[in-house]
Amino acid sequence: MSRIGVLVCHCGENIGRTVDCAKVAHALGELPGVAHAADYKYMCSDPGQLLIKQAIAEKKLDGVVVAACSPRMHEKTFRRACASAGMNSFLCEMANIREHCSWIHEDRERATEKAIALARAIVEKVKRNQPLSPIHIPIERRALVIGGGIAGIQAALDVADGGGQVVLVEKEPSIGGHMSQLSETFPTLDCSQCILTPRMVEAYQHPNIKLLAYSEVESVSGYIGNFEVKVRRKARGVDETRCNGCGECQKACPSKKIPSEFEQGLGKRTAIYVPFPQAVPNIPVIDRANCALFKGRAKGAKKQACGLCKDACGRQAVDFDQQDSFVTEKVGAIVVATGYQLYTIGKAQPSEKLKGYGEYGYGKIPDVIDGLQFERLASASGPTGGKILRPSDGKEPKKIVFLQCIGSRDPAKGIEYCSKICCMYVAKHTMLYRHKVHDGKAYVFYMDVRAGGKGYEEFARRAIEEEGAIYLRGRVSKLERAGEKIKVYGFDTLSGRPMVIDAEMVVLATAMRPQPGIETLAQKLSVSYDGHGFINEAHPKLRPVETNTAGVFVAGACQAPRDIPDSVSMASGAASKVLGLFSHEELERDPTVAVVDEAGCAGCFHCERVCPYGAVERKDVKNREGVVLKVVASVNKGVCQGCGTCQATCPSKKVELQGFTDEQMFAVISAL
Amino acid sequence: MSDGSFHPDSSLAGELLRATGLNVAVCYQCGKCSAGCPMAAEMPLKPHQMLRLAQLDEREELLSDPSPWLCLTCETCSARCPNEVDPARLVDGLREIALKRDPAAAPRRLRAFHEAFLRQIRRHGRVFEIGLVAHYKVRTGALLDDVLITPAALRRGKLALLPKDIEGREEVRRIFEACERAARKEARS
Amino acid sequence: MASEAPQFEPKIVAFVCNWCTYTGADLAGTSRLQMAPNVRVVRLPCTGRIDPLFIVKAFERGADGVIVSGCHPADCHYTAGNYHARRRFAIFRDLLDFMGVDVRRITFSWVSASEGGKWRDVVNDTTARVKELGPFTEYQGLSDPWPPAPPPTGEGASSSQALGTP
Amino acid sequence: MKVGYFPGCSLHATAKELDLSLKAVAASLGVELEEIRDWSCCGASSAHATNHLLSIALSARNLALAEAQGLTQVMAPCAACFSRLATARHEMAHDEGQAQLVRPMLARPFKNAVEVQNVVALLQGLAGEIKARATPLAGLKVACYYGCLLVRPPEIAQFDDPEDPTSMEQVVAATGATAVRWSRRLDCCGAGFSISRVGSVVRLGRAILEDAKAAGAQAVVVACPMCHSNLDLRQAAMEARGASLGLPILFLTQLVGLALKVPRESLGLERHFVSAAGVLEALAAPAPEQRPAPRG
Repeated sequence: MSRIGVLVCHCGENIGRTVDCAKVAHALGELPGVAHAADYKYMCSDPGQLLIKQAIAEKKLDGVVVAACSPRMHEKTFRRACASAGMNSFLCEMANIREHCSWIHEDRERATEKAIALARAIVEKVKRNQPLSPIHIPIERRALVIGGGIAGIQAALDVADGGGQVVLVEKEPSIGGHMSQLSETFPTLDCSQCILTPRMVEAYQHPNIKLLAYSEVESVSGYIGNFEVKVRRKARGVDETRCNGCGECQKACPSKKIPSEFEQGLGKRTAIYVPFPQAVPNIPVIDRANCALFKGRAKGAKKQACGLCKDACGRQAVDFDQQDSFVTEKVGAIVVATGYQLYTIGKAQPSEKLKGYGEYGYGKIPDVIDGLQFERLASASGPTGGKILRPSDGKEPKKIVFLQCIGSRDPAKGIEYCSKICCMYVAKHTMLYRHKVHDGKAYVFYMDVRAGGKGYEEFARRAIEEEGAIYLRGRVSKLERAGEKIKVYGFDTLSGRPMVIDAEMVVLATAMRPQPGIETLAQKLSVSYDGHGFINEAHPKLRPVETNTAGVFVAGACQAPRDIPDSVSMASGAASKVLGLFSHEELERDPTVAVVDEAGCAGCFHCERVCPYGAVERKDVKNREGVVLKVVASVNKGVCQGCGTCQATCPSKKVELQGFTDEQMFAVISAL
Repeated sequence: MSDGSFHPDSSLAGELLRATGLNVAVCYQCGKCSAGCPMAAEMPLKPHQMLRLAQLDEREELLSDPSPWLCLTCETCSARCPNEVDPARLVDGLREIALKRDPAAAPRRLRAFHEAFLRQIRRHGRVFEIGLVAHYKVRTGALLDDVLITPAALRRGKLALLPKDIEGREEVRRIFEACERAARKEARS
Repeated sequence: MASEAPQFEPKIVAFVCNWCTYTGADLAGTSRLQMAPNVRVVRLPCTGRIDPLFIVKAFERGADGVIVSGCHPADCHYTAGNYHARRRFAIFRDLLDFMGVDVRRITFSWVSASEGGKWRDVVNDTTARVKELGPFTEYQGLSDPWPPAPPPTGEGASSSQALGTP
Repeated sequence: MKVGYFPGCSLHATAKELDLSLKAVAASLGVELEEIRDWSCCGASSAHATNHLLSIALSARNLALAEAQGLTQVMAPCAACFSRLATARHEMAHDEGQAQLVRPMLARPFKNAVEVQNVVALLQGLAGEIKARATPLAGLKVACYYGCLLVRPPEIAQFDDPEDPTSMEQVVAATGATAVRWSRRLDCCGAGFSISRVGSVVRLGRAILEDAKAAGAQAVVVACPMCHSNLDLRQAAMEARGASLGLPILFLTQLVGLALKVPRESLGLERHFVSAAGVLEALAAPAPEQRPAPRG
C-alpha cells in the first residue's frame, strides 16, 4: 500500500474563497493509500514547505500531492522541497485547483467537488510514479556556424574568442555575404568593405575557426551537445592547399563574359574566378556550367576543349578531376545564419504564392534595377567604379526614382511583412546619388518612413532636408517604357495629386526573403520556420536567438528581415548562448523520455516514423553467440524530447513515456 | 466628424461590408489605385480618397460626390492593389448605397444611360442600340450629340433598327422585380 | 454525483497538451474567466501522446463528454505531435461513431497559450452541447468498480532508473 | 469541337462583324458554335453599377440556359459579357448567401457547371492549327490591345498574366503578322462612357492609339466589341483634338480570317469607320523584306 501525503493550499483567499480546502483534505485523507492529508494557508511559503518535509519524515511518505496552483508555477518549488527531505523529486506532483478551479468557478459546492476530483486523480497517478533521475549528456565543445555573412562571421568570432572551436560553413566560394556587396552603410555612411574585410580575414586566420567555404550542410544527426554534421565540400576544381591566389588562371581564361553574381549581373567575370578581389579565401573556383572544358565534357567531346587555366597555373593547383568530397564534424551547438535574398523583379518567381511585378516591367526595362544592383553601381569597387550609370546606355541618369515596399507589405503579391531595412537604405541611396550626381534629382515613393533605430530618423530626415530628395507618399501603379525614359505613374497622397515622372532610372527596394533552400536546411535541423521560410525563434520576446530544437541557435536575416547592427547583435547573442552551453561539463535534463520494452517490441518501427526528432534508433538484440535474434526500437534519451507520440502510436504498447505511462494515465482518467 | 472607428451596423463601412463583403478598413492608403486610375484626373475624389472618407464615415460628402459615378470598373486598381482591398467592387458598393439613399444620386447623363439600358433589357430581354440611344437622348436632351455618326452607323449595319423580344422576357422581368424587391428590403433594414 | 441533481450536470474530461492548451487554461484562470465547472483537465506533454483508448476509457469511467485540445497546426512545441494527433483522431472519429459514441460528445480544438477566452468558449460550448445530449449511459457497468487495484509502489520496484537524490 | 456561344447584344448590332468573322473563322477551323437558345443581355455595366444582385441574376440566367442545353463551356466573344458571365459563375460559387437569393429567380435547375471562356483563349488554343493553315500576313505590324476585362480582375478572368499577357500576341504570331511592343495594352479605353461621357473616352482612347502608333503599329487588334466601337467610332473625335491617327481597329477574328483566306465579305471589314483598306492593300502587295519579329 502506498503512503501518499496530500497537502491542500488555500493560497490565502485565492483558493479558500471558493474551495472548501479542509473538506478537500478530509476527502482525500479517506482514500486508500493516502497516509497524510492536511491543508494550509500558503503551501509555497517556508513554513508550508516545512510542513511537507516534516510529513515526509514523520509519516514515511512515498509520494506527495500538493493541491494548489498550476504546476507551471510551483512544481519546481515543491519538488525541490521533497528532494531536500530525501524523497525522489519525481514522486511529487501538483493538482491545479487554482487556475483550473477556484479562479474560474463561483459555486463553492461544485468547485470543492471538482477540486477533490482533480486531486484524487493526481493521487492515483503518484501512486504509480517511479523515481526518476535527470539525464546527463556530455557536450562536444565545438560549434557549427552555417552561413558566412556578417552574422555568421560575428557568431564564429565570438565563440572562437570565448575559447570554443568553430566550424564555419559557407556555400559561396567566399565568405562576406551580402554585406560585402554594399557600398556604404547607414546611418554612418562608412564603407562596408572597409569594416567587413578585416573581420573576414580575422575569421579565416583564427586558430579556433575552421572555414569550409564553397560547402554545404548535407545532413545533421544527433542532439544538443552531440550533433554529427556531414558537410559537402563542393569541387572547386582548384586544390586549396596549392593555390596561392595569384590570379594567373583568371587572366588565362577565355570565357570572360559571364554575368557576375557578385556584381548582380552588372559586371562580368571569367569561368574560373574569385567572386571579388577581397574574397576570403582568395582561391578561385571553376564555374562548370560556363567553363568551355566542362561544357565540352558534358557534350561527350573526346578532345579537351580548353585547359588554359591549368597551363597558366605555376603551382599545379588546377584540378579538373576534383570531385565533391564529404567531411563529418562533431559539434555540440549549431548557429544558423544563412541570411537573405531579394524578391526577384523578373517574371520567374520561385513559388506560386509570389506573383512578381508585371506592372513594373518584369525586369524587361533595363534601367529598372533593384537595391543591391544600385549598391554595386555606387560601390567604388563596382562595375562602374562608383559612378551611377544606366545599364542600358551607360549614361548618367539625371532623374532617378526609388520605389519602396516592392514585394513588402503587399499580400497580393505574396508578402505581407515589412522588410524593415528598405526605408533606411533608400534614404542612403538618395544621398549616395546626390553625392555622385550633383545636378541629379532623386524621388522616393514611400508609404511610411520607418526609421526606428539609433540615429536612423535623423539620417532619413537628412536625406530630405539637406540632400534634396523628394519624398512622395504613395505607391506607383505602373512603369512604362517611353523612349529612353521610364514613365513613372504614381500618386502623392499628401498633396492629393497624380505624379507622373519621366525617370531615367528606377530603383526598386525589393523585399527581403530568406535564402532559397532554407526549408530543406530547417528540416535537416528539425527547426521550425514560418510561412515565408524564416526560421522561428523559440520565443519572440524572451528567447529570440534560440530555436525550438535544443542546441540550435539562429542569427541574422534568416530569422526575419534584419539590418547589420541587428544581425550582429543576434550573432553575439547566439554566440553567448553557445558559450553558456559550453561552460557546462555535461547537460542535465528532465527525464520525461520514452523507454522501449525491448522484450516486447515487435520491431514494426511505427514509432520511428512518427518521432519528430529522429530519436528512435534500431538496435540488434543478440544471443550469447552474437547472433541477431531481432531488431527492436530503442530511444536515444539525449534526442527524445518527451512528446509521447511514439507511445500513442505503438500497436503493442511497448514504448512508454516516463512520467506519463499508460498505467498512470488510465489511473488518472479512472479517478476523475 | 466621427472618429473613424469601425461600427459594423450603422456606419458606411458596415453598409459596404454588407453590400460587398469587403472591409474598407483594410485600405492602408498607399494611393496605388489613384496612381493607376484612368479616370482619377476627372474625379474630385480620387479612389483612395473615397475609401478614406468611407473609413471616416463621411457619408454625406462621399455619397453626394460624383466621383463614384466616374469609375469605369476597368479593375486596374483591384488588380494592382497590394493589400487586396478591391477598390472597384467597393466603388460599385458606394453607387448601390447612394442609389438606395437617393434614386436621383447618379449624374443625370449616366443615370439616363443606365436607366435606358436597363429598360431595354427589362422590356425586350436584350438591348437594341437605336432604342437605347433614342431613349437616352430624349432623357438628356443631348439630341444632337451623335447625329453625324448615327446615319453612318446605320449604313454600316451597325445599329439594329427593330427590337425583337426574346421568348423569356417574362422571366427577365421577374428577375428585375425580385432584385428590386431585395434592394428595397435591404434599404429598409 | 452531480447526475443525481435535478438538472443533469455532465462530467467532461479534457485531454490537453502541456504547452499550449494547458497554459491557455491557466491564462483563463489568471484572467478569472468564469466557466462551467464540468470539465476536468488531464495534462499531457503533447496531443501526440493521447491514445484514443484514453477517450474510450473516459467514457467507460462515466464521462459524458471529452475535449481534446492542443497547439495550433505549426505551433506544436514538439514540431509535429499535433499533426499526428489530428490524423489519428480523423480516423478515430469514425470508429467512435461505430462504437456507439455520438461524435458530438467530443470536441477537438486548438487553443494556444494566449487563448484563455477561446478555452472558456470550448469549455462552455462543449458543456452546453453535452447537456443537451443527456447522460452517456451506454458504457456503464463495463468496468470494474473504482478504485483500481493499487500498483506496486516506487520502493523496491524493479526500475531501470536509479533512485534520485537520497 | 463544339463550343457554347453567347453572342451578346452588341454582336447583333455594332459589332456585327465580330459575329460574322467569328462564325467564318470557326467554320474554317472546324469549330461548331452552338448559340445559347433565347439568351438575354448580361446586364453589362448598367446592372452592376446600380444593382449588383441584378447583374449576377441576369448573367446566371444565361449560364442556367446553357446548362439546360447540355453545354459544358460557353464562349463569350465580347470581353464585357465574358467578364459578367465569369463574375456570375464565380460569385454563385463563392457567395452562398447571394446564390440563395439568385437561384429561385432562375426558373430552372442550376448547378453552376458551365465554364466561361473568351474568344482569345479559344483562338490561342487553335494557334497551332491557324499557323499550319495560314497564308502568313507578312509585314503587317499590329498592336494587340487587351483592355480591361479580358484579364481583370485576375481571380474572375482566370486568363493569362494580368500584367504581362501574351495570348493575343501568340495568335497574331500564328497569322504571320508582327505584334509590336508597346506600353498601353492594358489601359482602359473608357468604353463604359462611350455614350454618356464622350470627353473622357476621347482622352483615354487617344493616349492608347498614340502609343500604338508611336510603336509602329499599322493597325490595332482587339477582342472586345466595346473597345472596338469606342476606338473605331470615336477615333475621328480623338483626331479632331490632336494629330492624325488613321489606325484601323481590327477584331482578332478578322485578322485570323485574313490569314486563313476566308471570303473577305464574311469578315465585315467594310463596316469599320476607320478604313482598313490601306492595310489590306499593303497585304495584297508583295511582302517587304522579312524583319526579325520583336517580342511583344
